[in-house]
Amino acid sequence: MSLHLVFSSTGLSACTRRRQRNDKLVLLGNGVYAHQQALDAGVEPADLYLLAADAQARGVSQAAAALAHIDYPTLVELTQQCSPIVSWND
Amino acid sequence: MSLHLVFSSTGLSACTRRRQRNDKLVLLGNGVYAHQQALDAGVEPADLYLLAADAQARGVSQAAAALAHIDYPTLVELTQQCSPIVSWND
Amino acid sequence: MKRFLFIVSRSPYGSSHALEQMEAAMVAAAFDAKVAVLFRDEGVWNVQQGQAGAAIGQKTISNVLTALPAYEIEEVYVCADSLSGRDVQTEPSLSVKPIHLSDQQALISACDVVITAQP
Amino acid sequence: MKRFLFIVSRSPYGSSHALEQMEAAMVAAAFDAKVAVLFRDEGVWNVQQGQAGAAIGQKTISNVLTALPAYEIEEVYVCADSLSGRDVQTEPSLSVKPIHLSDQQALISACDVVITAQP
Amino acid sequence: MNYALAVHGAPYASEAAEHALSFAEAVLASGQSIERVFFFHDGVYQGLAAQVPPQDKFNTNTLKRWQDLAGRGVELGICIASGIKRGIVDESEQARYELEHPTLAQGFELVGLGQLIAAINSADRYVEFPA
Amino acid sequence: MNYALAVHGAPYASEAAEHALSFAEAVLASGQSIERVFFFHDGVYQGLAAQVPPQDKFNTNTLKRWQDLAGRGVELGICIASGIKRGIVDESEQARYELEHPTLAQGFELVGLGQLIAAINSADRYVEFPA
Repeated sequence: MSLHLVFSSTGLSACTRRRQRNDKLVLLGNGVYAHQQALDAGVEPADLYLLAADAQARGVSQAAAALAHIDYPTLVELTQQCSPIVSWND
Repeated sequence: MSLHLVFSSTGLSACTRRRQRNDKLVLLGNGVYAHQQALDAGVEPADLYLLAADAQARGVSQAAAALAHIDYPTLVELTQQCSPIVSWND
Repeated sequence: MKRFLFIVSRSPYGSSHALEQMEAAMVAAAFDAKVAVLFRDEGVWNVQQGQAGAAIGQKTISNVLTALPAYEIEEVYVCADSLSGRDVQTEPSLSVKPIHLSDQQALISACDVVITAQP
Repeated sequence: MKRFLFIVSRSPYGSSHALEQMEAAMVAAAFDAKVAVLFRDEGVWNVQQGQAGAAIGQKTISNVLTALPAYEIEEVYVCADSLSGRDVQTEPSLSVKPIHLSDQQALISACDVVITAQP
Repeated sequence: MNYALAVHGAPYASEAAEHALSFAEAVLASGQSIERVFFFHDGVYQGLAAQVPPQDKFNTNTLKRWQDLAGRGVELGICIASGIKRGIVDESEQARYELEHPTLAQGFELVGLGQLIAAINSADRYVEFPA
Repeated sequence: MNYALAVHGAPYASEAAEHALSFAEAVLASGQSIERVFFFHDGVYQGLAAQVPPQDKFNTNTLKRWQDLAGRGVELGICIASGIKRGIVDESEQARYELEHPTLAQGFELVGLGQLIAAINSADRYVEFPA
């Protein structure tokens, strides 16, 4: 199972078209703005994570409250569970 | 009359929605790939220019042969004729 | 005195470019220039409510924007077209005006200088 | 030995990132790694015919790509989806294979390491 | 006409230098003048001293082209706020912040954002070369 | 597990440093190891010596965080090809190219692309922080 690190909204489009079903996906940086776009593209809520600090800085924590907001230790755990780890930042 | 300097294909979309009819438009750098997109967006061929060196480097001179390919002295002349000069590089 | 337009097309925090650009806008206004600001595309996220830059050790850009009126920068626009399709909740302490594409065309043409910060 | 995939999503010349990335691919291959390259989105312009980097004082990237087989990099893919809608004429001296999105999914999953260079 | 130019892109990450230099050279060749080139955002890296140009057949030495422009009287102003946080410092900033060495290339100077606005106000045209 | 990390973004132009540093600190805190952090493309500017952090209430000193990581035994390798053309040189490259001053910050070293591949081959995971 791959882990996709998504850093932007255009990166998300590039990613969702190339990910396997059930690959996990973390939104970081400007990627956190694209939480609804990720759901619309068919990513299962259970496979979708936001970096909590980045969502908080940008004021999108509340709008994305239904999703899993993670810290760095949890991100490290995800990278242990998955391979390869692919970054998307078009 | 404004002069729009367009450096990318996404920059072109942002520009064409915000330019006045008959504003001139120069494609530079990666913007030269978007010559057909510019015509499709309704830019008149007479208002559309490509920086010749950038088109040549990228191998799109031939495909864009119907348009005006300009050098830097001509670009300088265009900047004298127009104001403001707006850069687009989304 | 010239009329300046600063176009912000990038969201905040991902880079410091929007912040640096607002510093330039304030300096222009301090020089008595007539200054307008337009947020478009991903740049509209700069006016989002509830930002907290401290979470990542950065200045909160919406707080910086509240200082614009003190610099007599009253024309602060947000592209209406860019707002639609993004779930932006405008920070209530900011007085920003939605502006349609056709009015943006007129705005750009009416300015002497357009300063951007991209990509 | 690990299987590497280099994903190139940027067109050449605008920055040196695609070129630097191909240098990394060649080094990986020189280390006997199994290396594949995928050009997607604006990156597909790297394989355009008739490039002449000398016009702007740069190396011609399509010439650099012709060296890939010498490094035993045989899997060079171009995203078929990205090709459609762009008027790319593939340089005939390059042996690149169009690849569909579903096969890209499988390709990524099959690799140990994915190296990109963005934006 | 008199031009104010701005460079927002770093070397190798953008074509800002090639575009701005070729444009500036054409401005001067046409007998017109340049009030100032202002380096802003990542453009400040254009003024980093220790750049070693690639040893290929093109021998493109962008830093030298900037310095030649300075030699023809064009002022190359690096935004001091953008510059020092990124690590572009002249001798005076090096001393102020007790850094080991200055990093600003010859021909460039650190100036405030006010010098961007002043240049634009003095010039007939403002042309910006993005990242 | 053992990690190879890559940083592709410059300070202030990207969040690559904040992301990579926080990730690396969490890796070490969890008792795992980092084979090497490799700075590639514009990421090499992370190792520029003279960066002066903004004097605001956050006092974020990214360069110091990198150096603290080096102090804990993490190797910070700057791609030599990407670095010297952009102006990041150590004393040996400074001497070779007859430049005035070195510009590489303490705690970093210039290494070849082979060291990126070697780190990836030794590591269990490769994580890349883009521009």
